[in-house]
Amino acid sequence: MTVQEPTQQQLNQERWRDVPLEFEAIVVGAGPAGLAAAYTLAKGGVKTLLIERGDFPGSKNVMGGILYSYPTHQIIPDFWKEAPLERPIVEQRAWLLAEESVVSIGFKDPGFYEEPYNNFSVFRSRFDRWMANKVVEAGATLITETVVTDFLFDERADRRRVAGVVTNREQGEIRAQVVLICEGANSILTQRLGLQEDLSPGDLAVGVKEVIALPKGAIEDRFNVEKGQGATIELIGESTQGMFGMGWIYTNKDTLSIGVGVMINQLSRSGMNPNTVLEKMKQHPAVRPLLAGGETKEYLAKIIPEGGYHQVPKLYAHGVLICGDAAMLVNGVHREGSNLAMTSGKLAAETVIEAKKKGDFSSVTLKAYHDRLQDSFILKDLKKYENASALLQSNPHFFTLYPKLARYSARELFTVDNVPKKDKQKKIWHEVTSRRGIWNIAGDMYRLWRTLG
Amino acid sequence: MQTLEDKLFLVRFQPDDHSHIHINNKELCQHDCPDKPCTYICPAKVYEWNEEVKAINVGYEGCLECGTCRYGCPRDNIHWVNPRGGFGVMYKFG
Amino acid sequence: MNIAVCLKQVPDTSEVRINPKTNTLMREGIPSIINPYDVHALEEALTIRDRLGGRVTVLTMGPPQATDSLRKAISYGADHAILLTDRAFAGSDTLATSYILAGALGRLMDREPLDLIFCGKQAIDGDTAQVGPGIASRLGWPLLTYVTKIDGIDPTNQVFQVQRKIEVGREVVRCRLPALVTVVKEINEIRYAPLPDLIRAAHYPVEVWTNADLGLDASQLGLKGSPTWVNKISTPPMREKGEVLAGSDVAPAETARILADKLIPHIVVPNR
Amino acid sequence: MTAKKKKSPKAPPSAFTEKTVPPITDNPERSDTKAHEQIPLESIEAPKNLPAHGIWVYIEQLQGEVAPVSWELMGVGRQLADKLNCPLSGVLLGHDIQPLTELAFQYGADTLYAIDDPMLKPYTNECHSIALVQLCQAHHPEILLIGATTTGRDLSGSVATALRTGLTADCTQLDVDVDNRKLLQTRPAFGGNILATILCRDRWPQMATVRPRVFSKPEKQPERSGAVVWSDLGLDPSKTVMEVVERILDERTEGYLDEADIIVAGGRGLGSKDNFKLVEKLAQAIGGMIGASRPAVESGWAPYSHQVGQTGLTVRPKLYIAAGISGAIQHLVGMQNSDVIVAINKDPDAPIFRVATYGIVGDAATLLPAITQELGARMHGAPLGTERQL
Repeated sequence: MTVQEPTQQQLNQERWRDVPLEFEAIVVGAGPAGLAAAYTLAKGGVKTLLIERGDFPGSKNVMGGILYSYPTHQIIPDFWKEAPLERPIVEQRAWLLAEESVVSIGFKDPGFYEEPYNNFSVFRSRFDRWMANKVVEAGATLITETVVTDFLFDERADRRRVAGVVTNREQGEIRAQVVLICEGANSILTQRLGLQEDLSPGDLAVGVKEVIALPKGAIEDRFNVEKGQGATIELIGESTQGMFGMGWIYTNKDTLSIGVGVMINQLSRSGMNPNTVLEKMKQHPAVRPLLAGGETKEYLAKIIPEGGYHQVPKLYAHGVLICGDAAMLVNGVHREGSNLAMTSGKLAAETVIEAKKKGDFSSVTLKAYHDRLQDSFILKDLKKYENASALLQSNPHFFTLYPKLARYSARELFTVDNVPKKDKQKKIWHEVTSRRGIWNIAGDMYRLWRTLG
Repeated sequence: MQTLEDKLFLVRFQPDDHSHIHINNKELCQHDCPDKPCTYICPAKVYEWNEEVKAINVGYEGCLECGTCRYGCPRDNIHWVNPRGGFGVMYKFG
Repeated sequence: MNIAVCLKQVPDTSEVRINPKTNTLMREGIPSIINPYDVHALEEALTIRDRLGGRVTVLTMGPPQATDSLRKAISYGADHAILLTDRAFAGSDTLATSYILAGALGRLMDREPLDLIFCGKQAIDGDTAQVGPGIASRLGWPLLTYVTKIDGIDPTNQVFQVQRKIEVGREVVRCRLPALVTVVKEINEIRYAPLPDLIRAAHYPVEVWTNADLGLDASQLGLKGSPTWVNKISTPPMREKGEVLAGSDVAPAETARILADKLIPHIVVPNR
Repeated sequence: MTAKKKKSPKAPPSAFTEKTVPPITDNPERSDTKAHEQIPLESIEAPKNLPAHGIWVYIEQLQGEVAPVSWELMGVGRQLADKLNCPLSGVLLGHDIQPLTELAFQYGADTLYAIDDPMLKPYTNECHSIALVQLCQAHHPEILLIGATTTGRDLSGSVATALRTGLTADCTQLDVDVDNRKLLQTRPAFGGNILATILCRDRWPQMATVRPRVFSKPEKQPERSGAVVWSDLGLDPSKTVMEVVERILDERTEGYLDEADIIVAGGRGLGSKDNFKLVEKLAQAIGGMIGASRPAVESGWAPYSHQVGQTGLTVRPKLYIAAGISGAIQHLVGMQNSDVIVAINKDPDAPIFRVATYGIVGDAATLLPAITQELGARMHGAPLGTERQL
């Protein structure tokens, strides 16, 4: 070459002259928690960087498929007017599956088809992409395809403060006053900070899901809903092959989301693949007709933190806050997760906004996040069900015997065979108590009531 | 019944040219792990026991990035990190 | 060296699959990406800039959503990005597209001289490989297609040398600057951009040009300016269900004979 | 950002060499001329309103060898010409091309338009596009067919733009609508998943490029002959801006896997590196290239540049032979669009059989030598309708 070459560094310096490499807040992960946090921060005037590892926000995100209206509305008012949603849910059913039968209870209210709605079926990939645009419009900086691998620390004499993040790219260090970890259930960074102890396979469930295409009309006919309305079914019992867990079927516009989640430790013992569990559920006589003729569009998997209240990590430290699945904020009993994630993101952001006012991002100030969670439904609910997981895990008959008994009882009651109803009740009672002693049942019910009631 | 292969065919992957999953100690798999749960608990069956070489084959290209293996390996023998930014699974629906 | 790179935002056709069960086209959620060959064109332009200085400007013609691809190009390290968008451009075939891009490049050259224009060898959605040659023809620039390597550039004497792929191997060509180059994937490996370029891209204000800025002849734009049009769309015949050939490794010679009967019609000597 | 992920294996480093480029040799005055002032294509008026007539086939030649696709086009051109009741002509550009002229007639041309000029000796886009544009302007062909080789694609884009006419690339079917004399050009689109039939309106010539081996080569008719219409190029050699320095011919096995016509691929089912050599032997015997599944590459049986699949290359050959490959999804997505797939595997339930045109359940290591022998003998024993060109 005959010309004077400017060094690449000089060229880069020139190009990067106005690029900010320091932010007030960094949010790691553009899932429900991170998006809610970044949105609230940006709206609150905090200079925010949101870092997502996928190609676009949503590309790595998986959930069963229900978005709760109220907490979302709290963050983005009237979101339903423009967000990509599937169907507003007007009916929720619970199915207790035994081998070939189903005992069903449900609640349907057309009032849920009106603003402000109760909940919607959604696809995370589409919803999160939309919400990320909102976050950017609100003023946050979003970068994708970048993995946060570590933290920057400020070491002072008396304390160690998180002072930014390290990414897997060249020149990949960015500084910030505070980092919000919204990395999801694979809580690698949370563990790196020592805030979460190593989790056991009894604290986590693996969920697998399929998206199955069906014509709109077929969905409405099969689920007995009006045009545009949606229904959900939660399935317990045989749906998980007797393991601790739950299945679900949600109606989308022209697809169904069908999935099943089981505890990893139980799955390990069963020797089964999660897809096998799902396939068996799909073959159940009560489920199969709902899916008939459908075409699978996608297969997904995610782990669900089921550790509950006891496994919630330390939620804050100097310069850092943990939200959403990374903080184990999942209500396993009510199948709620994304709403806890969003609300925790919002509360974390509000804490940061206050900390910014004070100019103090130490754990003393950030502890307010923990207090907010404690005062909110999030930790109250988790506390309420703190023993549910342990109870259900240590009593497998909730998933094996009771569905069978329910089936037996219902079958007896509904079979018209000229046996007097009183005799039937006696027969049922006899069968039930012979399978599990009366005192055991009473004990189960009492504990269940204490735990869930 | 729909096979897992059929389903994985529907998923969009952008695999990196190197694996984000590593088995720490092959000896452990061979000698101290009779059940090898990774070979069945993984929703994408990324892990496969290779009897010829007495080691687990890791088909990282089909990893759904759920993390079940991280917690399900009884010997804590799987080193799993997030794939490089922009690589790995890309869900269409989510 | 000032370099322009023409990009196209395309659906990722590698994600289009035929569902093996239903034999239907799966198009859901197919993302838009930068045409993969164009990313290599960009990479080559960036490499030259990093070595010789200058600016890399990326251009694309497309709907406003194509801004995503331009921003992505910025995140790789491009200096400047221009979106060519106008309702009048919609429906352009390769002839009209090369007219618009050449017009835009001409306008860019009013602002800064260009030494090289890079394009991918073809776009994966259309596979026509016509727009690059078309632009060169319209600008009256020399054209080098299927370039696999840039051997060297002499900016002082305005000469450069490349290797290009031809049917029987490759050829080494020396050419005057300015010139238009289309590249194949083998030419380079795409960089994993440094973080500051990603942050820069996040807020980068893409420049938008409409036909009001370009002042092109309306009769040569869009459907009006496109001599080719699609008369009919059909689906190719489905792959026939496989045939399991009789015989096995018990009688290898016999199996080989049966297979050879089937295959001989398909085996041809390479066409040069 | 998909592009960066599907990167080509073992690509050379991006940076070009430091060596100074020598000046273009035979042309000392060139340094103060601007390239874009040199090429007169832009000044050419498209022959819009002139009566266009006849079908032309561009006869691509390199060092006296004609690309077989040119004769294939002569075959389909004949059919179209008969339908339209018009002459079929060849176009031949080059230097010392006289010996090739009679071949054009023997393969079906009624007329041959030719330019013989030293400046056309090595193909350059610059001179050949000017030459072809000049001929089109002088004689107004109605249809111009060009082989979709790298050269044909390089040339056709320049010529079509200069003539302001439409061009359809990579056609797989050609027909004509006799009533309005339109060329019906059918080509795959959207990654080969649909077929589009494209027409060109109000511009001539109607230009199409056609992939090699889509049409069969016509029988040579030694008795046929016709008239050659010679023209002059009339270009000033001092005004060219491009020069071919060197042409390096490749061995076929060192080509581009993703553009190979025949691929023989091996997988872990072969059992050993020695058995993988059987794949190489078959590839050699039938003029194919070697492919490999990821496990085979990881076992060190084949280099990464031969890996087919999600983490390797996506290929689309005419024939793909998968030996000892079970067909994990990562592999299938890389080769499922091959025209003909042969699968050889011990496991009758292997997923590879789902995409296979022909499946053989058996041990690849046992079967490959027999197949190599059989195919090798048949291919080299009898001509296959195409001469070997190299």
